[in-house]
Amino acid sequence: GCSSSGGKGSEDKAEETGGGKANTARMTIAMVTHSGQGDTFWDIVKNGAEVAAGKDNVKLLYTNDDKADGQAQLVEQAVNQKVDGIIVTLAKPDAMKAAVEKAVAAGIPVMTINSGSQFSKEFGALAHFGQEESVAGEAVGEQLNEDGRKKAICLIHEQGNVSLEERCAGVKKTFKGEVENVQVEGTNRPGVEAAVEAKLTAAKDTDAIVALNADIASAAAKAKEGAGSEAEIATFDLNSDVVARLASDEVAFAVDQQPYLQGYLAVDGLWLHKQNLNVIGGGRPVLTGPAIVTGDDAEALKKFTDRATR
Amino acid sequence: MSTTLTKAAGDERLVHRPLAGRLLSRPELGSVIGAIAVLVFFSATADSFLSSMDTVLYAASTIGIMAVPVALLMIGGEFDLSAGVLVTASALVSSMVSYQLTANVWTGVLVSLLVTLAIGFFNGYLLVRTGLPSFIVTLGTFLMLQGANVGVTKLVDDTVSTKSITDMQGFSSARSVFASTLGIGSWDLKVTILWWIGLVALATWILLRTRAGNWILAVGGGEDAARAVGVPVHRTKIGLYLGVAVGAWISGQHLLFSFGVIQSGEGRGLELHYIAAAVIGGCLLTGGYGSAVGAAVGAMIFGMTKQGIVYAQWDADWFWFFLGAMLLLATLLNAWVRKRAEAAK
Amino acid sequence: MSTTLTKAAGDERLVHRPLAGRLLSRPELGSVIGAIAVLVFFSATADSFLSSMDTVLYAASTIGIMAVPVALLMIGGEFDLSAGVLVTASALVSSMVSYQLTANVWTGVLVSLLVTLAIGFFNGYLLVRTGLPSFIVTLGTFLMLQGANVGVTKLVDDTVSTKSITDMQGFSSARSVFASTLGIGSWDLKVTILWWIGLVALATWILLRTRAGNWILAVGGGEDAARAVGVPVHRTKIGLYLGVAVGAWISGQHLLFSFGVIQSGEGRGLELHYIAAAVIGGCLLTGGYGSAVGAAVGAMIFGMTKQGIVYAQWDADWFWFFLGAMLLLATLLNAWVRKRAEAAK
Amino acid sequence: MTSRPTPAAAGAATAQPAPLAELRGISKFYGSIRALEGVSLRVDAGQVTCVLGDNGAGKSTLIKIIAGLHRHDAGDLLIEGEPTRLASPRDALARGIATVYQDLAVVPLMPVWRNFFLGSEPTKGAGPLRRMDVGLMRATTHRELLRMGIDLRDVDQPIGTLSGGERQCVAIARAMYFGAKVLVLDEPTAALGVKQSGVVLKYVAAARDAGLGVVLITHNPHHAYLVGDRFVLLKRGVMAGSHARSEIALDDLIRDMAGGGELEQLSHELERIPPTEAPAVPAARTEG
Amino acid sequence: MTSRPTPAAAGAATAQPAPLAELRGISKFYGSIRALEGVSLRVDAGQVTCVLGDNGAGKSTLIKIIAGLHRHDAGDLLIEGEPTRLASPRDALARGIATVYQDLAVVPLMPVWRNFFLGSEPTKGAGPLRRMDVGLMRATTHRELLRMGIDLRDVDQPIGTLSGGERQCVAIARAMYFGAKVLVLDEPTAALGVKQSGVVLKYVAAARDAGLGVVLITHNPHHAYLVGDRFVLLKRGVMAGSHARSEIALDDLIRDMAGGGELEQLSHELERIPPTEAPAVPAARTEG
Ligand SMILES: Nc1ncnc2c1ncn2[C@@H]1O[C@H](COP(=O)(O)OP(=O)(O)OP(=O)(O)O)[C@@H](O)[C@H]1O
Ligand SMILES: Nc1ncnc2c1ncn2[C@@H]1O[C@H](COP(=O)(O)OP(=O)(O)OP(=O)(O)O)[C@@H](O)[C@H]1O
Ligand SMILES: [Mg+2]
Ligand SMILES: [Mg+2]
Repeated sequence: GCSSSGGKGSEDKAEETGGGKANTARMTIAMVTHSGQGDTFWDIVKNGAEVAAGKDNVKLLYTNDDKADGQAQLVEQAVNQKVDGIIVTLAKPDAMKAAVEKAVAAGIPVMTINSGSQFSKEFGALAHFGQEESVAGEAVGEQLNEDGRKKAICLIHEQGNVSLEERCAGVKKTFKGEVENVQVEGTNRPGVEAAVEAKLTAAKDTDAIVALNADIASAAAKAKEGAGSEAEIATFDLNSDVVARLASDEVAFAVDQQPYLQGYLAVDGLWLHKQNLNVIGGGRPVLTGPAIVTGDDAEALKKFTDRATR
Repeated sequence: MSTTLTKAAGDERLVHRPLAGRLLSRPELGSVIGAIAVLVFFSATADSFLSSMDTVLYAASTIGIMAVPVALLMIGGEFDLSAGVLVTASALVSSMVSYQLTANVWTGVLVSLLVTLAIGFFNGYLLVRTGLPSFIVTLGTFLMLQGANVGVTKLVDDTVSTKSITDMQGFSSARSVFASTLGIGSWDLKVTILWWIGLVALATWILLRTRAGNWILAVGGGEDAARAVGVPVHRTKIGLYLGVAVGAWISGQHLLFSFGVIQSGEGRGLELHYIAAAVIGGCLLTGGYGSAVGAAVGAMIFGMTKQGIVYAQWDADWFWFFLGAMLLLATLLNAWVRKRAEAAK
Repeated sequence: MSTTLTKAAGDERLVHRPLAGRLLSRPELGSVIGAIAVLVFFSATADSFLSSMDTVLYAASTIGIMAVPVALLMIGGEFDLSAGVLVTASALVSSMVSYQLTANVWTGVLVSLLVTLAIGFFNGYLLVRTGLPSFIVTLGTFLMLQGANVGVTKLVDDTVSTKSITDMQGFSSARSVFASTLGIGSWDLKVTILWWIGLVALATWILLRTRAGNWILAVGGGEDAARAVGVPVHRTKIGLYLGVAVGAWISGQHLLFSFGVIQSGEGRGLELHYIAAAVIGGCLLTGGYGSAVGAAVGAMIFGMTKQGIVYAQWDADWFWFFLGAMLLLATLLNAWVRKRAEAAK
Repeated sequence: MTSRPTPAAAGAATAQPAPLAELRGISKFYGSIRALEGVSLRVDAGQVTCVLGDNGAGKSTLIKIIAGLHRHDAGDLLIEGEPTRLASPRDALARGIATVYQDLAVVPLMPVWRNFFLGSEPTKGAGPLRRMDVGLMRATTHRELLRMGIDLRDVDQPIGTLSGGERQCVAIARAMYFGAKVLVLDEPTAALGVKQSGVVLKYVAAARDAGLGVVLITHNPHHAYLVGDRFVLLKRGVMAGSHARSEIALDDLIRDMAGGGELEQLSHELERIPPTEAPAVPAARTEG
Repeated sequence: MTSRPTPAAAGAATAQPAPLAELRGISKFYGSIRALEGVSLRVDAGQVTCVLGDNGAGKSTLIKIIAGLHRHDAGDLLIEGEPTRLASPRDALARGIATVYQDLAVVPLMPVWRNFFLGSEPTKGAGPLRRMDVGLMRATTHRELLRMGIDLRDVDQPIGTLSGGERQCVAIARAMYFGAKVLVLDEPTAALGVKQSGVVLKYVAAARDAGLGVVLITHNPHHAYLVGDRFVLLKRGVMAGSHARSEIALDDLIRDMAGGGELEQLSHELERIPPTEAPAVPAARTEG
């Protein structure tokens, strides 16, 4: 039978983004990230890059590897493929150094995105679009102070991931209360839910939960319900579920670093550089965040999160 | 079960052996010792551990629902690396079908059952047709599914996670079947625990009391010998993969109906947990020996340890270290107790 | 190697069999067919594939250095789930020792060798002492190492990655040993390729020509029979784990000296790639059969496929799907060719 | 079933009913190894066909073809007169051919009773409650083994912990119990004690008398001569002779089995050594 | 090595030199199963000790204790007069005890020549170049098997693809080749053809004559009587007798092996059936 509610039938027909298309010569740009498989955040980055690529008549080669040596190899492969520009993330700067320098030496313009702004210039990249993980973390800490919270837990969903550790470290730095890290398994949401529920039961005085991505935030919200805790939930990044939960106040606020912009601007930046030798930001890092999103913004954002552009 | 027949009781070649010793020689009951040790340990070190047994049981059940069919498969001598991502695939299918067709979610649930069974059949059929080792066949499907989960979701839903179906027709009835919570006393028991117990009972029945069970033990313990006496080896193996598919379907539906949204990259790595639970519970990796109850106890040990470490509030950086050490200790203890029991009797 | 002895050549019970057929029946040469197919396929579909063979070889060598000892271990009938994180552990130890003691990095490299060997010994010793299956023992060390890697790094260095040691004494000489690049024509060959070839040659020599090799084949193919005729089963197994440790040490040092910094959370999941390379190359998961060259060819197939998909510019969302499908096809092709060869001979 | 001759008919008539199973010019290769070439054999109802031959002559290969375990590469396999290709042992079992293999007998980790009934488990109950009749299975296993002189302590013992001969007895008792039309036995008495061997030979005789066709492989010419009606000799994969019982004497059979004339000398030599030597030292060989 | 008696000494002197190996009141339990209780046995140089008994009597268990594969639970094991606990088969081999097991013979996937030398591989070269002497190993394997009447096509064949008897011959040839002081053979001739059995018995006689102590397990009383000097009878795990060759006749031995008087009848019955029946139908049993 048919569902009378929800589903595709209830979707607004989203208006097509992008109108015209540049008539400049076709160029090929490789984008190499340290994303894992099927990650919402990186999907948004990629969407931004694709829209810019479509507009600028660019062929975009997106690849990703969450292991340092794998990502470095991908950059070298891009160099071998003689692309016209490379966009790379610097989450593991030391590991990427040699590969990026090789690209620069080969005369390929490089843009860096996401974290690692302090290394961008040193490695010879043209520009950097992103947000420092620790800065974003600090923003969360400050917001929690404002909300009068005393004890927070920070959910690390991938052990040993530098960016996640930096986010928690940032929270710790500005938050006046106590912060404790909790390891959860990012690929196992029932497991996340059970672990967070356990932590909330064991440490009853916890009054804030910091999730480091949107999917973990949903699991944390369920765990909070299960444990009957009053803790407020803060999260990094957005998805439709988090936006819905923002609207219903289940999630207090989210830190958005506007990943769409990182992808979009990097591609556009390379195009501009080729066409006009422009450098966005004049060589200094361009920050795309952190922006704090609360329930008030939720209504307006819903449409975009559904399309995976916010 | 393990009483001897008729006159054998008076056989001078049989040394008397107390009940405890006999019980301990059963694969599942041996591992119970390990489970009890973990339980006692965490009850003593973690305050809220005992009172939060409902969460612990929930964590155990989400592993256990898959550990049971995976254990049967292992007893049948095969391996399934694709089990973890199959759960995600199953959830994705029902979510996408329901959403895209704007149909009652039960339609999606049924289509998902068919698709999941088809993937299980593909695994089994490829295995018996090609004679390749199951490790390589299911590694192939594991990688393919991992890619297809993301690729298809992007293709269909434009994002890497599915659209929410919480507001669709049938959702609440499906949720009550796959993801409801039953309040019993101060405990909030998840319905997955019932599914789990049901699966354990069913698998035990199959293994101990049906012809299929006899065949499973035989193809795992000696495939050539089994074939030689007329056991339908191929059908048995395909059946085992279908069993894993059913488990994945239940787990997948639980995932979908407890969260409403599915992340397409989830599930990777969980296959190892299922296999580990089965092995901790006494299943032989090489096949031919093990039990469903054992797998359930293994899942219980796994679940208790994972939760217990959090309740005990040990340093999170060392979480995996403690988990590994506890699992090893529990299994060692169990092996040691069994050896003692054998020697003492 | 596979010529028959003296008068057997004229035996009326032997059908004449052409060289090609005989070659194909060797475990490693069968899988070469699969490798050639992958090579031809990507040379045709991906422009820069052939001209970038150096990168492809590099990718294959990083898997291959571990795949070879892991293959020996598998031939010896055991499993190592901790191989992936052991690589990281090995790199972490030398980095931290050098940095914290402000010593010549070679000190760190040596200490790391000892520590890595100690962990390998721990695996092997626990296995033979307790009689637990290697799956559960190495799952334990896998989890423990995974936790300890991060835990210790955070304890010592305060972050989850180590401090850079690129400016320390001995770094450049160590780099030239473990991570240098040799320009040959237009190709930049990484030194890991040499290490890889060396390990394959060494492992082949051990397996085919030494007593230890005979024992490895025997403990994997029939542990009880081997013990009964006096093979030192325990020593052999411990030795195999030490071999894996040596491989992990080389890989770990390469990782460290090519980047100067180590991410403590990496390495998980790679053990599966090593095992897969060995299995694709014809090693039996149940032990007793396989070859080091086969494992190398398996690593080559793995490396070529991973790189080829990128060069062919296929959609990254479907990366894992293509990888799985290609691996499966290559192994199927190889199995099929072998069957044909057997039947036609 | 229709044309199956009764033992009486088989004994009385010289007109040939279709044999229960027949091999015509069978060849079998393992890769480049020729195991059998052009071997023919017929299994008649109420007759025991003995297959004799040296080690590696191809006897087991031959019976594996009748049992459906291997496919032959050339020649014809006829079952009750019809040319057939057996797809699997299950197929052969369904046509009433029960086999005791030389080295594929049992699943070591499984209890004795499960092994005994493996592949032909009796059930009770119906629908979802259909289950193995465990009581019957245990009782039958214990009884049938007792009849062969094996008094099991516990039918729940994993069969791998039985002694070699006990294990062999389980395989034989199983085949006897399920044997329908053709009984194929590959060296059944090799691991058995004197008493158990006697029981097995009695069983073979009884099966023959009940009208079954029996194929018996053995290295013991005395055993073969005791129950055999026809003796087929294999040598290095080809047929070296086929004799009815009436055409051959025990001594000739022994000589044939030992590889012919050139070997007679060896066996004589051996038979002589101990007797001549024994008297020389026995005085010294008193008990300590 | 020092006190090892030469065959001549063993034969000539009534003064007892320490036996090569001796079991005194040995017991062995597998979990709750009693396999042996209070069994004694001595292995003297230049003598063949036969262990006889029904299936499941505990014969294999007994020799596994001598071979170092199992540890006994009670009693003493003496090697050359010294009380010993063998840690492993390797230990036993180092003391010159070579064994052919009933069911633990070989590693199926390994080539024949690797199996033959497994655990005692000859090497050449020194230091890092020390390697197995593959040429010698292959040649020796082929030659030794040929001497037993097994003409292998290819010593590179995985041993699992050999026939049952061929496999057994490899195990026997290996033990014979390496046998140092004590040779333990568990049903060596069970799977062998007439010719190969003859060869093995000749080998046993030769080993005895060379001053080795031999323990032979067999179900064939003829074989046992041909070479045995002393017969130890086991019954359901306990000793049922121990006789020097001079004290027992072949017929008594057969009766003892078949389980004593109450069984005589059965064996008679069987021996009678075919002869009486055979003449009744032979005319009908002409060749087809
Ligand atoms: N590992 C084991 N666990 C339990 N019981 C065992 C084990 N091995 C042997 N047995 C039992 O011990 C008894 C003696 O076995 P053993 O193999 O020594 O007999 P055997 O005299 O060699 O018989 P056969 O002539 O059939 O080879 C048997 O009844 C057997 O069931
Ligand atoms: N799977 C196989 N692959 C290759 N060769 C084989 C295989 N099985 C058997 N052979 C060979 O075929 C020949 C016949 O073997 P088979 O087992 O039929 O002999 P057999 O007559 O039963 O001998 P035995 O009396 O020793 O049991 C042997 O020489 C053996 O080496
Ligand atoms: Mg045979
Ligand atoms: Mg025995």
